[in-house]
Amino acid sequence: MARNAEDNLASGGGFSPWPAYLGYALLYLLLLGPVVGLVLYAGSTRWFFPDLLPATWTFETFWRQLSNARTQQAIGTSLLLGGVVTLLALVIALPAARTLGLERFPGRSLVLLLLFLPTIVPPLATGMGLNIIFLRLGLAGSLAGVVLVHLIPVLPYTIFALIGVFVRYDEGYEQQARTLGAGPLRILWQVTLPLAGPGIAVAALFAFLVSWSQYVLTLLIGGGQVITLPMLLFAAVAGGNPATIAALALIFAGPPLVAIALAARALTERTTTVGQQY
Amino acid sequence: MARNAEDNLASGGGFSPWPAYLGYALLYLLLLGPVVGLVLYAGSTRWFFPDLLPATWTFETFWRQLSNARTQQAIGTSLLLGGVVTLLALVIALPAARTLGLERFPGRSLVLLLLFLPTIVPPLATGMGLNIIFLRLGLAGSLAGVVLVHLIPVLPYTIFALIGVFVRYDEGYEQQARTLGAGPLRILWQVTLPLAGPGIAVAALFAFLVSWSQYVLTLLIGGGQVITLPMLLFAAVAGGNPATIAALALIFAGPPLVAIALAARALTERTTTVGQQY
Amino acid sequence: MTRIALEHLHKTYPRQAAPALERLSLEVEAHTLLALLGPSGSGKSTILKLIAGIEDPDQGDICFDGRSILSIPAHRRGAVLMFQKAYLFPFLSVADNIAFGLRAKGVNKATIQTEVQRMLELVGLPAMAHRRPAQLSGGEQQRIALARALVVQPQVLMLDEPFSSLDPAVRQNLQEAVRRIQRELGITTILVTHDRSEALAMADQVALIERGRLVAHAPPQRLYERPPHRQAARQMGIDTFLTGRVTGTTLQSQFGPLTVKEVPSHGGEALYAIRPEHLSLGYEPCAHSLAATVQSQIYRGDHVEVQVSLGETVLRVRTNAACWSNGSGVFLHIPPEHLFLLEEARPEPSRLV
Amino acid sequence: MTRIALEHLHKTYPRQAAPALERLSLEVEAHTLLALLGPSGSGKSTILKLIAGIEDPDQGDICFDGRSILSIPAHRRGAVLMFQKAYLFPFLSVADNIAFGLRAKGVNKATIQTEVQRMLELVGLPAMAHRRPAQLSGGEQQRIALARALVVQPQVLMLDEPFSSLDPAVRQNLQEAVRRIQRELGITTILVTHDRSEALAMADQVALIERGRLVAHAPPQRLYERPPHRQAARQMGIDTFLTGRVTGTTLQSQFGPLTVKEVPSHGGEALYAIRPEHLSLGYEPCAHSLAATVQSQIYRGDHVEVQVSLGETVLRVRTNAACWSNGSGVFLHIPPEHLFLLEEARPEPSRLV
Repeated sequence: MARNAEDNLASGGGFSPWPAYLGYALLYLLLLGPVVGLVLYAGSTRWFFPDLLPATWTFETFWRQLSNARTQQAIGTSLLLGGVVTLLALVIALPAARTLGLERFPGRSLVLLLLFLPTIVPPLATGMGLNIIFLRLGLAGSLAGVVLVHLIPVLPYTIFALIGVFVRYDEGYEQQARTLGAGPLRILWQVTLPLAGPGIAVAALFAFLVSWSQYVLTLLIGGGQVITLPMLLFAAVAGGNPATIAALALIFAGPPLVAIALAARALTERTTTVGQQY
Repeated sequence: MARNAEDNLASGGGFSPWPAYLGYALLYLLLLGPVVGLVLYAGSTRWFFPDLLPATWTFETFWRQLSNARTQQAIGTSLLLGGVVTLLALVIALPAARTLGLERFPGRSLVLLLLFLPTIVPPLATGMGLNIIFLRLGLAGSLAGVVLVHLIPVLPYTIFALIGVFVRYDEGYEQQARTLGAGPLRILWQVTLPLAGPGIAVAALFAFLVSWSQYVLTLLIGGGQVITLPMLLFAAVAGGNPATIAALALIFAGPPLVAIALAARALTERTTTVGQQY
Repeated sequence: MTRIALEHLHKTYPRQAAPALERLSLEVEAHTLLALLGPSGSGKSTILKLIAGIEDPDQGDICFDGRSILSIPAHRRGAVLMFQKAYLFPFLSVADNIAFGLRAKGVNKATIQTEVQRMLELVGLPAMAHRRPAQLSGGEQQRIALARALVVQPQVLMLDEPFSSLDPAVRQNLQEAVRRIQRELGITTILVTHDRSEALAMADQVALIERGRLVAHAPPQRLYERPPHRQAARQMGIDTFLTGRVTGTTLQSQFGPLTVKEVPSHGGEALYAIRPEHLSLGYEPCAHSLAATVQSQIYRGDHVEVQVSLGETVLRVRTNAACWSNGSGVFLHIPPEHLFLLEEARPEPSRLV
Repeated sequence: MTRIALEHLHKTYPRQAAPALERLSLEVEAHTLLALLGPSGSGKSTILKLIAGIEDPDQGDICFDGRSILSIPAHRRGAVLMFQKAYLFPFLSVADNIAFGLRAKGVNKATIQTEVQRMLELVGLPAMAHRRPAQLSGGEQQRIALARALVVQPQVLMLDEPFSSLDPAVRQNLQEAVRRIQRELGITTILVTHDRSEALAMADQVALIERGRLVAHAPPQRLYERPPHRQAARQMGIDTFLTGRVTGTTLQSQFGPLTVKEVPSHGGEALYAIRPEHLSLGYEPCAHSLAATVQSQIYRGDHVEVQVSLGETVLRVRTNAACWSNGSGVFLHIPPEHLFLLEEARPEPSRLV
């Protein structure tokens, strides 16, 4: 019996995964508990202590929020912003990640770490400085300006997700396609992108999520002209009506859930085993 | 000539990395430009238009900030917080990442994506809900509570960085060590951890950076009892004295730079080629 | 040193339909080298993993010198497994790699140093102590891995295709080194390989494994010259089989009547085989020949392999010169003294209940 | 179809001190199969990459039928390279993998379908069209990769160790398939291998490559039986070399006087070699024998390799039976008719200026 315990330890290289699972489950509970509370709150008209669940139910607040023109416009802006940022981030990140993943050059690790510098410079400091520059460039208060500023926190995570693919990427597939008569564009669309598919799905998910929940930079550069969902949410929090907060939080959580579902589908339907680390 | 262009395209699988480099360089300029401006501002006593650089220099504001007891205490709290969060995150993330990296089970991709759910639930919503729970548990306003709440945004990135290692990890090294007579603990310390070294360095860096720049959750759970550097920075921004802001921003940027340098060193001094993706 | 006995070992991996090992029993005498020969996926490596303790059998027992070792954890069995990949720890120097097992045992520093140097000399790389594994060639890495395995003075040494990723010249060189050292130290050794010539050259005993079962077990020369049955004969490179009834010394084979020397003890169908190097070709018929057609010839340096067809069947004949033209009619000489009897195909062992 | 000429090819990879290829010139006749034989890292694969257009030479030229192809981009050269790894696209079915090259050419759908089916039949896997690559065995994957390469009717087919990761039985099977198809279609083919027996069995011509240079180039049988110089002889498995002055028909070798049949045309030191299978051992001296000591014997099935020492030198002798005891004194017979003259070691070609 002592030996079995030892074996389990050793087969996990000294780790047992169970404490980690428990810890993670606890975190989830802490995290989702309040959200569930909010949802219940949003749907309740009467909920008195010590009832476990609200006495009467309604989705009125939720529907009211959703049919509000201001909310609809914010949803549209947020989606457009997230979409454009995701696309741009992929276009910039793919070649960078390919180079960093495939090639070993001196100083490569340092470049990788510097990629993360943007995430540590306090956004307020950056934002204020950028605001001045963007004002001069006529980008302040415009969607284009917000897109650019979103790229700062988005790019590092996108590149990082894609490097994972290209570190294990085998250029032999492209060479094989070439000698079979495929030109550069055909190779890009029919070999490289399908092979990197799962990684691209994850990178796109990251880009969208980071952009979607951005608040400070949007506010600073958008200057009140670009209204996104997180800004409505913050306003509601300041307003203090729990039902409104809950309804907006629910709306806010929708698109990320859809994005996660899409990414999960892209990951599981692929039969590729190349560069598949996710 | 046409052929050379075609070749360059194809050898990058249809990408040329240069636009990406240019784009990234531009972003860096946008990002660091204001910071450099702030530094110059912090050090200048007299700086008039149209001089390119300040006329006279001083580090007085900077030293005043650094010798301020309140600043020193905030630095201490931030460092302690970052250190504890990093350590805890590694202990939780290592076994989880190992399982997710080495084993293929149904629903694995979904689990991976759900790991990122915590990053998308708006921190304000979470924070408020947690605040209530933590108050009941006596964790609100305590460093322990802040550590726990920091783990929510920290863990996904830590696990993600480590999965990259374990996806390419070869358990053969551990099996080899076992048949050579090494027990589970010896394998953990002398085989697994050294092999995963570079990945652990990157994961630790992530954990520290995310915790270090955390503001909203610290404020909500710390309830004004736990004062970290970002909170001083925000207060200074609200105060509006550019020299103070600049000085604090400089202090704030110091430890992340040291962390990046340490991680870069851990990456380059290792001669291991195993699981080395960074 | 140690006698190994495998008793009715049964092992099925999770999510696999077919068992990797099926009630396999096998003994390895102390001080000898046993080669496990078989195609990839036949269960050879599983046997090593079970002995090493990296995997546990579903049923059956493993004994060293008559005592079961199944309850001993892997790192205390004194059974060292060396893989196809050298698995040198990349963050340790060559000397520290070799010392790894001794440190785990708690051997003192001075002893470690002398032992490491002794092993480096044994494997022929005395000046490599301070190199990093990445600075070594593939063959050198395998030598260091061998030194690291030997330095702990294992009861049992197991080698899982340790040469198959090496260039032919390096491979032969290392085969000879392993064989010399194994004989010198007398360690009971099991070598897994899918290369017949490697098994024949290195082993005291060869065990043929197919689909998780032991097919034959004999010394190399006996196995090569007189494989007991069709499966073993195929693995030894024979593809000429003759069946039919024997009357007197005449075999009524599927290709026609042939003279045999060995006569079966019982009546009924008999199964004969002959090695390709004992067949020969000629333009004239002789006492023991069959008409055939030359299909193709493959030059292999020290011999030429001629493929001839007898009706539907294609046979390989080993000759010295490629002086035949494809499509021409020839006579295949089958010398009676080289036709040997095989056991009838054994009935399949019944599945485990 | 296509005659290939490599002219003074020179290639050094970035961050490498030694050149991968050093002014290498070589011709491949149309419709023939040339094997490039040499140790790993000798530059064999670089030659294929240069022809395919995956790499560009630093200097030199490559011509198909007399016309330089260096200015043609890789995907328009009609030179298909098949790697050791099958590189089947995992996201495509077997049929779509085979169709890949035809689609790139813009061939119409109906033609693609019939061509794919024809190729599947040619490589012996007619029912696999709808499988995924992951569902195939290693040998099947290589067959599909071959079909994918052949379906575009390449001018030149290049094979970069396509069999080396396969089991011996599968390997031989696939070697024969490739050889048969190559002869049928008459495609000019270059095969890279480090396996001597594979090169001898498959090639019309064998080119020996060492450290980026062409060492010898001849038909297999000529190369095996009469390698021109020491380097080539070593690669053909010879390790018995005799040097000395020849007076009349007597060679004053380093081991003692020996009779020779071939006599050098000039005076001075002559270099002789003999294949291991032409040496023999006996307990009695004869006219052409030297005293030696048996070191060890390796059983290899169809022969026994005996290592004997003459002073410091160890030689391999191929015999039929292992009837020698280690350490015993024997006589090594060196038949004069099998001792052949080698060219003196050629002076190193001068480095490129």
